[in-house]
Formats: sequence, C-alpha cells, structure tokens
Amino acid sequence: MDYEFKLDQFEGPLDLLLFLIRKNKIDIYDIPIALITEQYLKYLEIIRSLNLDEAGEYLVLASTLIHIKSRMLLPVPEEAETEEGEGDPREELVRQLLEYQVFKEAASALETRPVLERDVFRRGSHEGDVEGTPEDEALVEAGIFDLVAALERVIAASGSRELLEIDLEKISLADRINEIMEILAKNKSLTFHELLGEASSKRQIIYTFLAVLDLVKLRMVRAFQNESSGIIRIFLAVEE
Amino acid sequence: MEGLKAVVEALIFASESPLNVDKMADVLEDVDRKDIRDVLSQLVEEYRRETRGFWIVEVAGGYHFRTKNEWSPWIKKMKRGKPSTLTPAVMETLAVIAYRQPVLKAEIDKVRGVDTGGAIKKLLEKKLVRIVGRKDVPGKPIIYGTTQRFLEVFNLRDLSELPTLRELKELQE
Amino acid sequence: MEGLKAVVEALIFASESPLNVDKMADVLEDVDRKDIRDVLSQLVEEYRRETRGFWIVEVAGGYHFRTKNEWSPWIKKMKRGKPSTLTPAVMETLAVIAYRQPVLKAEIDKVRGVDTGGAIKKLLEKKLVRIVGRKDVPGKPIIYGTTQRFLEVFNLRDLSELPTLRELKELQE
Repeated sequence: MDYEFKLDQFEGPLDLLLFLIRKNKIDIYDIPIALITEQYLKYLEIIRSLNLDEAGEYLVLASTLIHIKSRMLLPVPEEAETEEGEGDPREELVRQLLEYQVFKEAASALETRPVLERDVFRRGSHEGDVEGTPEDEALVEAGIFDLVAALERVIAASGSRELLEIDLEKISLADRINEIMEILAKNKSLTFHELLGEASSKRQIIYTFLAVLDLVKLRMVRAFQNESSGIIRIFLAVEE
Repeated sequence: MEGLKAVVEALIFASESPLNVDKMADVLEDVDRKDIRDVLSQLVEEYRRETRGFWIVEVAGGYHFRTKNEWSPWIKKMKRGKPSTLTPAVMETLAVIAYRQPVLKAEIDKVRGVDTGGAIKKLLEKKLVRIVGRKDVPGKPIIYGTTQRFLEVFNLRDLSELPTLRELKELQE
Repeated sequence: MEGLKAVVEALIFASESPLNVDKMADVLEDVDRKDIRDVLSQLVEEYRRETRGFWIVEVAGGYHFRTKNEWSPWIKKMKRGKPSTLTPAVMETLAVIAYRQPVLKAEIDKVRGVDTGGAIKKLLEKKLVRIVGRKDVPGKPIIYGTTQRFLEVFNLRDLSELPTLRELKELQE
C-alpha cells in the first residue's frame, strides 16, 4: 500500500476511515475490520511521526477499531445474540460513518450553491443612495457572541487578571440586585421579609439574601434592625 | 398607486438586506398587499427574462438584488480581493449545525468525530452561526443555530430550502 | 462582446465606489473603450427615460447607481426603522458592564483604560444599560447595570445565560 496522501487531506478520523473504505472498495455495511484496522494504524503512525497536533483525535477511533476487532474474534454467545440485542460490533461505527458521510456530502452540496461574494454579489455601495437617513436609537442589532468577543478584547488589551474568570453565580446575583434596586426605587423601604416574599425558590431566597449583603457592602442600601421587633428594614442608601 | 412598481424596485434596491412584503407594506401604508405582490412578481419576471447585470432573488425571507451568476468572472476580477472561503472542516461543521439545529457542540463533535471548537468560533465570527440559547440541563451547554446571514450567503429562501439529506433517511429506516 | 451591456451594468452595480471607464476597460481587457462608452450611454439613457426605482448617475468621476429622487420619502421611511450596530468601543463597554455589574464608571474606565463616558451615554440612550443606584460614598457615584432590553436584544433569558470566557476559550483551536 502506498502512503502518499496530503497532510491536510483528512478532516478527522472518520474521514480517514471513509477514505480507506473507498480506497479498498469495501462495502461499508461489511467492513473487514482486521484489514481496515491495520491500515488505519499505519496511517496513524505516519500522522504521529509528522507530529501533527491532531494525531490525538485519531487515537480514539484507533482504540475503537481494535476493540471491535477483538470482539469479532470472540465466539458469539449463542442465546445472547438475539435475546440481548448483542448485534454486530461494527454496527455503531457503521452508523457513525454513514452519518458523517451524509454531512460531508451536505457540506459539498452547500458549496455548490451560488455563494454570496463568491459567485453572486450584492450592490457594492450604499453610500449616498438616500440623504439624511435618521437612525432609530432604540433598535440594536448584535449577537451574544459579539459581546463575549468584545469582553475578550478588553481583557487582552488591559491584561486584567481579575476579569479573566467570570463567575456566573455573581452574574446571577447581579440579576437579583437589579430587581431589588428596582423594587426599592418604587417603595422607599422594604422589610427583609417582604423582599423574601417575592422569592419563589430556595435558590431565589439565597440570592435575595446574598444580594442584600452585597448591596450593603456596595453601600447602595442600608439595613436597619428594629430593636424590639427584630424586623430588618432595607432603605436605598441614596435617594434619587 | 402611481409608480408603485418603481417604488418597490427602489425599496428593494436601497435595502441593505433582503426585503419582505410585510416591510414593504409597512412603508407603503395605503397600498394593498396584493398590489405589492403583483408588481413584485412582474419585476422578478422582467429581470429574470431580460439580459441584465443583476436580478431579483428571493433569499432569507425577502427580495434582494443580486448580480446574475454569469457575470461573476468579471466582477471577481474587478474586486480582485480573494473571497474568503471556508475550509472543508468548517463547512462540515456548518452543515451539521444547519441540518441539526438547534444543536449542542457535543453533538457536532460526535458527528464529525473531532473537536469542532475552532470551526464553531470561525462560524460565529463570520456570523453564519449564532448562539441560540442554553439548554436547561446541568452545565447549561450553549445551543447553536444558523443566522439570517447564513441564508443570505448560501442563497436560501429559508431553512426548508436546504437540500434534503437523502442518505440519512435510509439510515433511519 | 456578447452581453457587454449587462456586464457593464453588473460591474457598476457591484462596485463599492463610482466606477470609471478606465476601470471597466481594465476588467474587460479585450473590449474597446468606445464600445464601453456606447453601452454606458445607452444604459444611462434607458434608466433616465424609464419609470424605474433607480438610475445611473455620474459622480466623482465614475458611474454609480442611485435611487431616483422622487422615491426618497419612502426610502427614508424604510430606513428609519433600521436596526443599528454598536461600535467596538460601545460593545466593549457594554461587555464590561454586563459581566461586572453592578459597576461604577470609574471601574469601567479602569478596565478599558479610557474614559467611557460617551459609550455609557450611548448605552443609556439605547436602553441597554441603566442606572441601578448610587453608592453611599463621597461623590455618590452612579452604579450601572444592564436592562431587560439588554436581555431581549441578546436573546437571553437571564444574566446567567451569558457565555463565559472559558466557553469562548473552549471554542479556540
């Protein structure tokens, strides 16, 4: 067998396996697993020797192939075959291969379409087609990925370590803080109990408690306890 | 309305993204939707029939002007800059997302048999794919789907226009 | 050349700036300049005469498609509702507020290393950010947080759905 292939020829282990199946003109539903495993491992050796980063991705399938090969060598327990659904050990792999093949084909089908800015083009310029187009300030077009990407830029620029690990728990807390501040803006003050009354789940009760602590620490609210009744009342620290 | 055809033509032309009938009706308050649809199909047909540089295509849920395929060699030459093409790995990832959406990264990885993080990032950057939300299971994994731009770039009216996956059906039988 | 008129039409349409005869001749190597000029004046004349949405105008030493003036009221109306995008600086400020809220302007400035007053103003106008409260320290600095509208625009159920940086890192090769 000749090993001539381009390094970037394969998109992954499944792609390599499909290549071997086609190269050997094998029926995908009846893969001679010993032969294919042998060839797969030889290619894997080359990939590894070339120190390709992705060699690791090919290892998992290699072990799957070896596992299937060993299972096929074992005699099939007579009753188990039909009763317990212990079918052909190759079945799962075939399924995966067929599925992968479908999407590989779908990808090339997509590429044959008239692709924008490759085969067909939009109007090049939108400048000056109408003068003075006012902008509606309320409408914004942006995706959540743009937001994370923006954060990444900020961190890269500032080298700020503390920003690196974003604590989602803290952000959930921010949600509750926003809500409490809103409630307090409407009702001058509230008892802690009243705030809790809004919380429906255990999680929400915890967040309410943490949010009040945080707000006190941030000096955004003030909490007072009545000496005789023990009731805690929360006020906005600064009146608007 | 006098000149309705020309106005509709002007609106599609001036719009930066495909324009749908709803939006046109919004702008042309007193005009009947039926009349808008009538001039639309007249326009589409005229541009299709005549030997012109561009025509009106139905894409991403609306109507938009696009150059006709046959002139692409000259336009490419004019634009010189090479269009950024997607690598096969990125295209495969896009295909899985397009057909399987809403889909999790773990599912895409499984189909392709490799880690698809880099490809997903590329698709997010190109705005062909977006974060749809998070799945309500432990770990709250991110759910991906395609964008309006995906439809525009691959000249699809909507997702139902994606070529059907014939072989996959066979597999499911 | 067969279809020269259509090619010229397509080139003007796809060009990012007004296109002059020199540039067209460059692209259409074997075609005589005189022929290009001929189809150009035919095109200009046809668009001028016909009742159409747009025409070809000569601007900045080149040819360019532009909507006809008489339709501008409708086009303006259409463009009014057009969603705008945020500049990178505004987006970065929004990201800091979203992930660090409740947060003071001084903290945002520190993280971004610039004065973010303008960006915050823009975000307040767009109702993506609001004043959550004031801190009870000298100067009573304003504390910022995101709004309900922020969640709507970014399609989030709540703030815990914000993707983490770790998730973004996972998407890198």
